[in-house]
Amino acid sequence: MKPRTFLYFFREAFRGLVRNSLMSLAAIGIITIALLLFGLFYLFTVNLQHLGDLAWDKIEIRVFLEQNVEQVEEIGTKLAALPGVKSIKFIPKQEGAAALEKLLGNKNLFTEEDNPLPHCFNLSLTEGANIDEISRLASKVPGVEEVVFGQAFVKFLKIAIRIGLIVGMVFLLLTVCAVLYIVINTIQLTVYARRKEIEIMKLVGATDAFVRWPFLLEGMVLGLGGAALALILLTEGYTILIRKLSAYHNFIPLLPRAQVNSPLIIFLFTMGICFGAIGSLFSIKRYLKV
Amino acid sequence: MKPRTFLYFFREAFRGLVRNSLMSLAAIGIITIALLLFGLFYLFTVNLQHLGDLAWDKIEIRVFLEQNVEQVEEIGTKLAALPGVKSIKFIPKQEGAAALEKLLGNKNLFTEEDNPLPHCFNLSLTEGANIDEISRLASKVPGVEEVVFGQAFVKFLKIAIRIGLIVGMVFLLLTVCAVLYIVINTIQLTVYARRKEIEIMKLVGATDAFVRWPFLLEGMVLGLGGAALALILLTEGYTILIRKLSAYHNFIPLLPRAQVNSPLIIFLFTMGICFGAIGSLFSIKRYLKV
Amino acid sequence: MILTKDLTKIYSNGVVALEQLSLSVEKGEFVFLVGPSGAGKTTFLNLIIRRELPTAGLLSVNQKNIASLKKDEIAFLRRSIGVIFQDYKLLPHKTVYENISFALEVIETGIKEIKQRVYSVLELVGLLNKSNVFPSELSGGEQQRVCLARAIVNRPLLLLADEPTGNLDPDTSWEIMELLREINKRGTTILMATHNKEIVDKLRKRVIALDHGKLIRDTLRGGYTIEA
Amino acid sequence: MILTKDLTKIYSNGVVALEQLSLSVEKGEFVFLVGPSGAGKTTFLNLIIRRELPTAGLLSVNQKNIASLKKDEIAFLRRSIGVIFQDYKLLPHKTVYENISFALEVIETGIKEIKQRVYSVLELVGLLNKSNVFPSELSGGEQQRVCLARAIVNRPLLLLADEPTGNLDPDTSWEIMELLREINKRGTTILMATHNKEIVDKLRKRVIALDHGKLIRDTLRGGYTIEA
Ligand SMILES: Nc1ncnc2c1ncn2[C@@H]1O[C@H](COP(=O)(O)OP(=O)(O)OP(=O)(O)O)[C@@H](O)[C@H]1O
Ligand SMILES: Nc1ncnc2c1ncn2[C@@H]1O[C@H](COP(=O)(O)OP(=O)(O)OP(=O)(O)O)[C@@H](O)[C@H]1O
Ligand SMILES: [Mg+2]
Ligand SMILES: [Mg+2]
Repeated sequence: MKPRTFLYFFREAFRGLVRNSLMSLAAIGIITIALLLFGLFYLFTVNLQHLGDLAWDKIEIRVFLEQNVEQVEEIGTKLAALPGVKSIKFIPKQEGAAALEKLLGNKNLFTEEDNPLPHCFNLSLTEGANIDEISRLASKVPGVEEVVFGQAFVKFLKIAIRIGLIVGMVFLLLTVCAVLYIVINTIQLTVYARRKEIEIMKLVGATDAFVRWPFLLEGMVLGLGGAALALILLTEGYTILIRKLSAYHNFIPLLPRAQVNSPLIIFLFTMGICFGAIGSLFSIKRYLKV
Repeated sequence: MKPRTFLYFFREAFRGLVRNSLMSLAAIGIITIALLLFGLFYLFTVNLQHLGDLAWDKIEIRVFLEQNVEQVEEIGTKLAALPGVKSIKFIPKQEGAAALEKLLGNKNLFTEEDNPLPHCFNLSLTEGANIDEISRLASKVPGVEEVVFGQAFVKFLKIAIRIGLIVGMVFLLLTVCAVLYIVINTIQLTVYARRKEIEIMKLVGATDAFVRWPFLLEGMVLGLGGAALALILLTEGYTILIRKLSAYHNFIPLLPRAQVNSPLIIFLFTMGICFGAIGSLFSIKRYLKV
Repeated sequence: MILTKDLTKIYSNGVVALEQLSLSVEKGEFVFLVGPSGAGKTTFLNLIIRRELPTAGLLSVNQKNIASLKKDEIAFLRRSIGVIFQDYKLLPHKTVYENISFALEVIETGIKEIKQRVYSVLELVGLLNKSNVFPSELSGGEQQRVCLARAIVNRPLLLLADEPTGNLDPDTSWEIMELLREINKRGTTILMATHNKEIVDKLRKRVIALDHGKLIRDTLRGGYTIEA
Repeated sequence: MILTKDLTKIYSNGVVALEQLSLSVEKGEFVFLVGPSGAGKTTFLNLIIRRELPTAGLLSVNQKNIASLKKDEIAFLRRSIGVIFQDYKLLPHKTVYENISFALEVIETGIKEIKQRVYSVLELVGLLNKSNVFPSELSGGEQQRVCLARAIVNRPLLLLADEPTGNLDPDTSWEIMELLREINKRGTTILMATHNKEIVDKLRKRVIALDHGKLIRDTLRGGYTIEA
């Protein structure tokens, strides 16, 4: 095929879109919505993951030492060296006593000498560290009496985030399939409305490729249009959401727009254009048999 | 219009669907997917709400009494009478001491006489009770020293569920709009493919109503078909999910299928049929001007 | 039946299809509408069934001003007019039978009567054996005859025939013409746009000739051309 | 150019459209294909451009067996054949100019040549002033002439004309016939299905008559009917 024939294809595709503008708009609308849903899930999922990572930072393990242990510093070094431990903080038993007295509202419960409480280290963890493993290793360090962490809370958090992520991922995958299905079917409807044209083109002597190209380009443009619209709605909506949330609950740390922009662009355009192309090729096939 | 004309409309609608079966299937497919998304959000949201209600059950408020207080029973009665309190449980200071000793790994910390710990009541709450209000009222009961609850945890839980619900609701609303938009546009495409037919009918002397009815019914059937398919996929999928989850994590208490069935049926069919009808009426309008 | 006064139709793209046409057709007449390709014949018929609105001038059909009809009145008007469209306008997703019965369904005729009437017109146009076939499976002439059958099935007061013999062989054409004359004799007014010189010249009916949208001739027992 | 041997076409609904047709048309001939409505004329033309496949028998066009063509060969075959379809088959979303230029785009003609050629055929059929108009804005006869223009614009070896004068007035019809004769003189083989008795009788070309799918007459300088 000559290069200028491709120019012709582009012109044809463009004209086809314009002259069936009502149909084109409806198709772009449907594709936009489908991709919008995908984008929403994407944002939901990556932000949940981000939230989970941050929550990890807040988890601490408390390591209580045996009564009257002497090598406190040595133990501290060993604990700090455990894999997954970001930093340690020493809490001497005096501090612990003060905290307990405060909690119980009974100021003079312990004295310097009569303090049955142990020394304690607070370990803060790196992202995604294996808490159970760390606590097992820490409890084996000589001089360590007991390792405590808010097990119920940590379990809850882990599970909550895991469920959230699974739900997000499942929905994300479902929407990818849904988008594929919707785009293909939508383009099928637009091609169906123009099946006579395909027949006529073939009768005038056009090869399959010649008929296919403009439709292929049209399908891709419909997908592209849907992707572009969805992208604008998503990023603008996201920006507004960030602004709104930062005003009220600034403890929900959404990912900055810059960080979600490029994956969104890549995903939406890839899906829109590829699925549009697939939809065209798939739909046009049956009408080429003339 | 004669009653048998309506019979005719139904027959026409049916024939139209069958003779454009490719188009009908594509349209039903798109509508199914749209309603499926709606249904997924619905299930997600109601289950999250359910989970939130259950989580409430697990929250307890601890009410510590003053040292050596005497009217323990009286205080208990007062606490039990607070609005939002479901039940109370008395934990004498001996029990508290035993728990603390166990926690610190130091068996003989307190004696019967030398026990600086206070008596304690554990309050469990009714669903959705206002924790802050209860703890404020409880702390005013004479003889109460301090009221403690896992404030951070409760706050986290409350916020997590609230965010989850808001996200779910927002997505749910978005999908309703998306479904409306998708159904209307899909039906618009199917009507577009048959605009010539509408013109011919009008030229032969059909009134607008006469042309409209079969298309209206067709639109409703397309919506109905989509709804039925989506319903089957949703309820079957949900049943499988319940079975799978109850095998692994039986602590995630999903609502039983019977409880989500009827709202799903109502929502899906209402949306499918109504939106289908709206889409038909809306799309056919412009082609009736012949 | 049909009365026009300075009837003018200018399409939105500027084409003047009819210019100051003034004529009247009485009930029961049989009129040939002739003129070269693009003269405005189809346009005139389209105005009568109010597929198009006049740009200027007056057009009344059956005592009613076409331009001021309300929505449902248009439908009722069309039911009293049978039209053989130049491009047939058959419903592609309906069989031959259904295409014809549709014109009766529209006026809510009973099922039995529909059946009886459709089969009788199918017999008249010689297509009884094609009743369950779709238009795309018909030859050009067969489609044209289906269109004729549909136009006459509800016994209209006025029959507009746009080139009804364009795809028919001479023998079939004459059969169709006999049919139209028969219908005309029973009282139906017929307005037939045609290029068939032989038919026009033989039948010697009233001939209205258009050219470039203008009335150029209106003879009572005329031929296709002036000389004829 | 065209050679058939016992060519039979039975449509999927059981209609026997052609039965054991054996004939040959040489390069440069001008052949009229006549016969009543539904005789199988369009079917024969559709077989030649391989829109339909023969049920039995042989059909070769330009030395090539139609039934065994590959996909792209079909396209190339069609490019060497110009067709005036009975139902025109114009692309509704393309203007008159584009409808015609499309036949040249397909064979990747240069822009300049396309322009020049399209305007020259538009002039030939008398539609220069309608070049930017959509088919729906044309009269029946104008559409037919656009279809003719498209059929001849890439100077085909073989021209199939299915009722090319069905919607044309006698004068225009004769002009078109002059055009076809001119094209034929330059070497294009022409196969024209028609009901126009006057034209067939006057031109005295080879006449092939079909009836119910059977060849009933093949006379070299014939008329529309045997007696003629
Ligand atoms: N919808 C339209 N929009 C614009 N112009 C139109 C439209 N329909 C017809 N025309 C133009 O109006 C003129 C008259 O057309 P019309 O169809 O009335 O001719 P006609 O007499 O029926 O011709 P034919 O014998 O070829 O059918 C023509 O020049 C045609 O191109
Ligand atoms: N696609 C099809 N499917 C089934 N039957 C068909 C199809 N096309 C044509 N026929 C039938 O085949 C027979 C021949 O049709 P064809 O179109 O070849 O006739 P024709 O000679 O062109 O007639 P006309 O002069 O009316 O155009 C007719 O009886 C017709 O009903
Ligand atoms: Mg006309
Ligand atoms: Mg034919």
